[in-house]
Amino acid sequence: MPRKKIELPYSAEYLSILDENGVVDKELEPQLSEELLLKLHRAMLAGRRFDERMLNLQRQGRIGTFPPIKGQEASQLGAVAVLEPSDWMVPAFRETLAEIWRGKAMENFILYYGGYDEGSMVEKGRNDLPVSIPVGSQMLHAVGIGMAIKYRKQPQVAMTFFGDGATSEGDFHEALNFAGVYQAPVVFVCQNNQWAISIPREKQTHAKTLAQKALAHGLPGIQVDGNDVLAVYAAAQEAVERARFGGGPTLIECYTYRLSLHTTADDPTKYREAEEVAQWEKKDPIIRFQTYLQNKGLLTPEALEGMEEEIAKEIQDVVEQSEQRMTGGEPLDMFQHTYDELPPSLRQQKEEVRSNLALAQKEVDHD
Amino acid sequence: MPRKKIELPYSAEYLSILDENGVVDKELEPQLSEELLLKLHRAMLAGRRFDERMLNLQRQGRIGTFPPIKGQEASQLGAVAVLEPSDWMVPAFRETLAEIWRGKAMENFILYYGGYDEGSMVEKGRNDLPVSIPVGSQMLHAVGIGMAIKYRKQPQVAMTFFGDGATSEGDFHEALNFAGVYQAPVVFVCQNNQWAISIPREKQTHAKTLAQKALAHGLPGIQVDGNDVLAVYAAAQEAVERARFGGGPTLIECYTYRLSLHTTADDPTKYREAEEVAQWEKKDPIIRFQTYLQNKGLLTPEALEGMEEEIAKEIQDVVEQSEQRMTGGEPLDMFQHTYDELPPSLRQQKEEVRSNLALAQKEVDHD
Amino acid sequence: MTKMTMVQALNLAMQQEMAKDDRVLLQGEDVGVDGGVFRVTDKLLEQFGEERVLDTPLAESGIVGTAIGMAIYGLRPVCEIQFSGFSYYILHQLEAHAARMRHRSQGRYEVPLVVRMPYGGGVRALEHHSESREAYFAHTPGVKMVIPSGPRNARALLVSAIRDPNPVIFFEPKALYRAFREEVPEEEESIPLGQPQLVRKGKDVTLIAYGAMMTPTLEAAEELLAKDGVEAEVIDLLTISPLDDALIMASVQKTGRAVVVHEAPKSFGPGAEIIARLMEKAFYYLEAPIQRVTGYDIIYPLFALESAYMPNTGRIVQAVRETLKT
Amino acid sequence: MTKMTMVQALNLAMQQEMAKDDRVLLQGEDVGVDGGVFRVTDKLLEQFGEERVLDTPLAESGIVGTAIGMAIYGLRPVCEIQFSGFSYYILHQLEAHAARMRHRSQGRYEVPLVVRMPYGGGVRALEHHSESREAYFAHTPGVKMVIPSGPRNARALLVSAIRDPNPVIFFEPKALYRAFREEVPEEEESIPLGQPQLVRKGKDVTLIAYGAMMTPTLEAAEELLAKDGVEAEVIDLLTISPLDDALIMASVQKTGRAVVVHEAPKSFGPGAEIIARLMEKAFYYLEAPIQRVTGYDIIYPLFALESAYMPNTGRIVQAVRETLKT
Ligand SMILES: Cc1ncc(C[n+]2csc(CCOP(=O)(O)OP(=O)(O)O)c2C)c(N)n1
Ligand SMILES: Cc1ncc(C[n+]2csc(CCOP(=O)(O)OP(=O)(O)O)c2C)c(N)n1
Ligand SMILES: [Mg+2]
Ligand SMILES: [Mg+2]
Repeated sequence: MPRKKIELPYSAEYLSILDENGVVDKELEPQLSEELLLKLHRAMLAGRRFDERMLNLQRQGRIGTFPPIKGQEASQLGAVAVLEPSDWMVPAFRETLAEIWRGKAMENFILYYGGYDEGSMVEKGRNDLPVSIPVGSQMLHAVGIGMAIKYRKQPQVAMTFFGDGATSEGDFHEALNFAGVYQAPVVFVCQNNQWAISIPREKQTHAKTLAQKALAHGLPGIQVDGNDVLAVYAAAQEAVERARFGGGPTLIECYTYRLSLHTTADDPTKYREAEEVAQWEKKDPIIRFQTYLQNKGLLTPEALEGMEEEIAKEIQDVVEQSEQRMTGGEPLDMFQHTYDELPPSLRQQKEEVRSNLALAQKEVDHD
Repeated sequence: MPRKKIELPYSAEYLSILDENGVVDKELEPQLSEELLLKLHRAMLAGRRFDERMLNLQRQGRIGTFPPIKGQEASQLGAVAVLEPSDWMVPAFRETLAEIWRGKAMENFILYYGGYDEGSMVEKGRNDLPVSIPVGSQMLHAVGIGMAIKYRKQPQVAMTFFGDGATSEGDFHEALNFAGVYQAPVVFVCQNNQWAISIPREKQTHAKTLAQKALAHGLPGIQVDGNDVLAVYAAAQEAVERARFGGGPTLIECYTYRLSLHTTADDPTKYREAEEVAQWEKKDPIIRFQTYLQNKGLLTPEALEGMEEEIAKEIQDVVEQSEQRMTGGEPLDMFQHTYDELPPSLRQQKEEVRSNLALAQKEVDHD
Repeated sequence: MTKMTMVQALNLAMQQEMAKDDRVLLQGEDVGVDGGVFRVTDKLLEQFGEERVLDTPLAESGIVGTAIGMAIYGLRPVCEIQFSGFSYYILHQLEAHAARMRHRSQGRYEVPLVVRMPYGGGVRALEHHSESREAYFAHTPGVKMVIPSGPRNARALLVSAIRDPNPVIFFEPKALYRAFREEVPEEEESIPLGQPQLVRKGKDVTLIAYGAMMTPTLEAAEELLAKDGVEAEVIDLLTISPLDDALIMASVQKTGRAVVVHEAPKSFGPGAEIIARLMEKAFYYLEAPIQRVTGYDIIYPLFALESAYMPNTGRIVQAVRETLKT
Repeated sequence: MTKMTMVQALNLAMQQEMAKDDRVLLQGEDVGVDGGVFRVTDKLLEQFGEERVLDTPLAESGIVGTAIGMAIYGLRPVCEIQFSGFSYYILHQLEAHAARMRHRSQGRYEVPLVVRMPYGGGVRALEHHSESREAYFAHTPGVKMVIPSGPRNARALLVSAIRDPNPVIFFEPKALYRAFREEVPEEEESIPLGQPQLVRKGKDVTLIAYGAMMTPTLEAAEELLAKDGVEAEVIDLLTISPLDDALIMASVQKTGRAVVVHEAPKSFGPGAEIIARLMEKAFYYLEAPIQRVTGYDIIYPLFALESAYMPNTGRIVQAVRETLKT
């Protein structure tokens, strides 16, 4: 049946700058200072090593369940690196490196995944939200922050992270729709790592790309090679600028891969082929970036070696310091922070715990 | 920044066949039997008159709050008319005419809006769900029915109705996404009547059309002139065929207008101009269809007059019959249908009501 | 003082708080141009503009989810959910984030959010428009659950809710929106959250209720005095949760008898908690089992039968007579 | 009979029901290829294929909303929500539709839906993975709320839940998934919903619990007998709602004392309803106030402190000694 095609203001697009062999597209290469390039590299390397060490700690039973980031270093760092400290960052739960870049202490990750609430504390001055575990729920907070920024006429933006699976939650669409209606300064960064636990991207949605989901809300959407830190940086920079100067929200789909486990409770051999992982190992974001830096003469094998030692030592210190703090915790502390002040009913419950503890102590002394 | 455009398998389209002056596009005119054309016309007329009578009843306090359909007759009838009796229909709460076409007795509307639960009873044989008041929530049920149809390999389809406001609810997107992933035989019919109570379509979403929301889920989306019963019918027929023969779901946006109140509790003068309404009065779906039928020599002023009288009488009878049934209701009936059988706790509660009633009766007798 | 309906009193509370604190803003479906379907936010758009009175898209989770972000940023959003029957769409945002952000951030962020909504029956409404499910929110740590019972305390409690640094669910008894007027002072007035009020003194039995149920409860107290010479003490909870039971205990330790009244379904409803508290703290003072006069554990019927569902004066009087039998 | 963990027993229930009733199908996140994150649906995809074991997109409301449609069509969907901490996303579909469709259609449609989910603490989990909010569902008319306490009754109750014509929320105590094994008969076995069970006879006090709390409760009964010579009667609710209180009444009318145990936050929790029922029906038999041993009204702490949050044998024994003081 013949009919009119509706012209849309936006279409979904794709961007790649640094290919998997480290070859850069001169046309598109962003002009970043040597200092920034090296800083990005060191951060990714440290992120990778910290991730490996956390996995060891978990395997040794020294911390609980945690979600590794291996393979997604560029995908999150390229985006967050564009932000000003005064901007806001709203992570999901797999943005460990992005949070470290923003200033969260490695020590706090060990505390948090070691079972200590103190670990999710957000220091004054760092405008980030703590991790958000309910999938798809946090993007609305970023939109609300963006709306508040607009109301206060501040030159800030809010950047939020979420996975491919999160795009199936209704809240994801409500967030894009609110952001569009109020033209809030928000950048939506989807970490499409191809898997939502055992569900592959193709089973998550019939859509060809996740970037095109922006079209439902009249927003620009772009898909970038998430293992290419330069492409992620360039796309994020454009989106952040647009948001900062009143151009409204953008959806960025970082096309990457989760090389490791969903969490330490997960067994990927149940649902994916080693072959697929091997293919993606070749696209490692850190290796290709090292090639790029070496070709630019910014990185030597020796420098790299030194850097590795430095990072190893840094992480070792962090582990020791945090474990010194993991001394079991103070039971009565659990009554903190549910309300600003303890209501009478909670004061009574706290007293009950206090006396139970005393009693238990007495019995121990008895035996 | 130069980058690759992503080619999408679908784009949103627009369709109109019968313009507001009743002039038909010969190219696109669907070949419908005279009988069907006349049946559609009579149904729309009866729907309009019944709506007017319901409004009177409400104004006279003879029934409670109800949502008028004036102006949306073609928009809902054109779609539902394509269905087989064995197909499923999942309405929102403003599909009165679609429900009547499917076989729901007018009497039941009066009972329902008169406060009697019996009114929402669904007779055996009619594969429709009762009205759904929580906005945006019912489309998922249609998708589940579609998934069940596919599982049972039945030649059925599920058609669901919802408004422009409903497209902002997360559940709308979850429904489209599930329908896409499972390629369920579902037709999504959006009644874009330009208003969600006081919220105009432009404030509901930054998207240019609602049809394009299908693109987020990799589905075809089409916008049709909802006041053109032929266009709605043609689009629905194509979508229903596609769904029935394994082609998957479609989103149809019927571009129409709510000429009357949101509900009888609403005062549109608070939020919209009489001028806007006047403009849309000119696009009345019934008048243009009557012109079309007259030009085809299928309808004469005399025939129309007779039809009006017939309808008036039919409605009068319905009102009288239903009011005879509205005798206050039997309190103990409220314990029916919460569970298949009364659990002990509810048996006790029912007994309590029984004795309270007896007691109250005693006191009345006393005084 | 002018005589106001609850709708006007709630409007006054928001108008005054917005006028003196630019962190306060409103959002919800139809709260702007339309002034809310019950007109509770009428004229506030005209006075404060689109930046502070936001007509939102139709998405409850979106309304509360974005409000959480605003609150974290430092604003004080007041959201309206059009009917409490649609509040279930927000439970995940409320439980997972509004209630937990203070704890999760270890005190760095707080969520001073108010979510207002009309609740309850008795207005010949459509399905989903008459329910009372305050128990869902009362059982959610980190949230405060408040329900006023008249124009004056509605205004004073909403003021406190807006100023409270914790998320507050504010149920408005829609049956009382225009049921009666009360003197409401122009000048600022607030009632601290978390404090039930003694609204009628008595020595024979304690009646505990809140919201729209205060009306039949107070009528019952009158009737009991007139017909039975029974002096009922009446307590209005005002804040359902966190529940401060001190006043209830003091009263029942004196009267030895109590009846709890609410519209919500009986089982696992708010009345159960009050009885459990009395069991724990006033057991030795009880002279008769405490009675519950409540809604039933069924789907709320359409309005032809709602009077049979709703607790009324007769049922309350009856229950009191029961407790006095022994 | 073979000894099975609760995970295996639940798997057996679904496997057998699916084998003999092609209306039964499963859907949820990771229930297929992965066999569920706790492996409760392991191997069912291999046996029944993608048509009957659906790995869904990540959307809880979508899972339950589509399942409602399937159930109306005549299927018997069994949904898995990965953790009860994410069940709040489904409350609107559950309350507004699953629970009401029978009533709304005046008996034409029913929604024989089961929504399974692991609940509760004690497994050193992340935030949102340890909560117990059965009270939300217990207070929702039209829904049944079921919680097993061991492999054998888990299997037998899930069978009944799948066959039940009403929507059933089925909470699985994740702490017990692999905690111990029980003999579970190969041949079909079911326990009717709505019937609490007497699991230990005694004359001095009645302990009422369910789910994972049965373990410390039974331990406490042992300890009380050993150390204090107290004979505790123990009741396992199994079905939280609709609550049949007959067995509880009979027991407490005999013992005159009771302690209720649950992980859920204390206030407005399930224990309150049990106490309210006892107040109404066993008041004159009570010799001491009924005690609650429960979780607290706070955000569930990360695992370094969860043992301080969770009710344990010591707290239960302590509470019983309290009730026996008088
Ligand atoms: C609302 C909700 N449902 C289910 C879960 C359990 N869960 C945790 S992570 C996850 C998969 C998330 O996939 P994706 O969004 O792609 O993020 P990724 O894990 O790949 O980083 C699931 C199902 C959850 N945390 N929240
Ligand atoms: C979830 C939910 N939120 C709010 C409401 C109150 N309400 C009833 S109809 C309506 C507007 C619906 O607009 P639309 O979807 O365009 O349908 P229309 O009324 O125009 O037919 C609203 C907000 C509701 N019924 N359900
Ligand atoms: Mg993923
Ligand atoms: Mg509309």
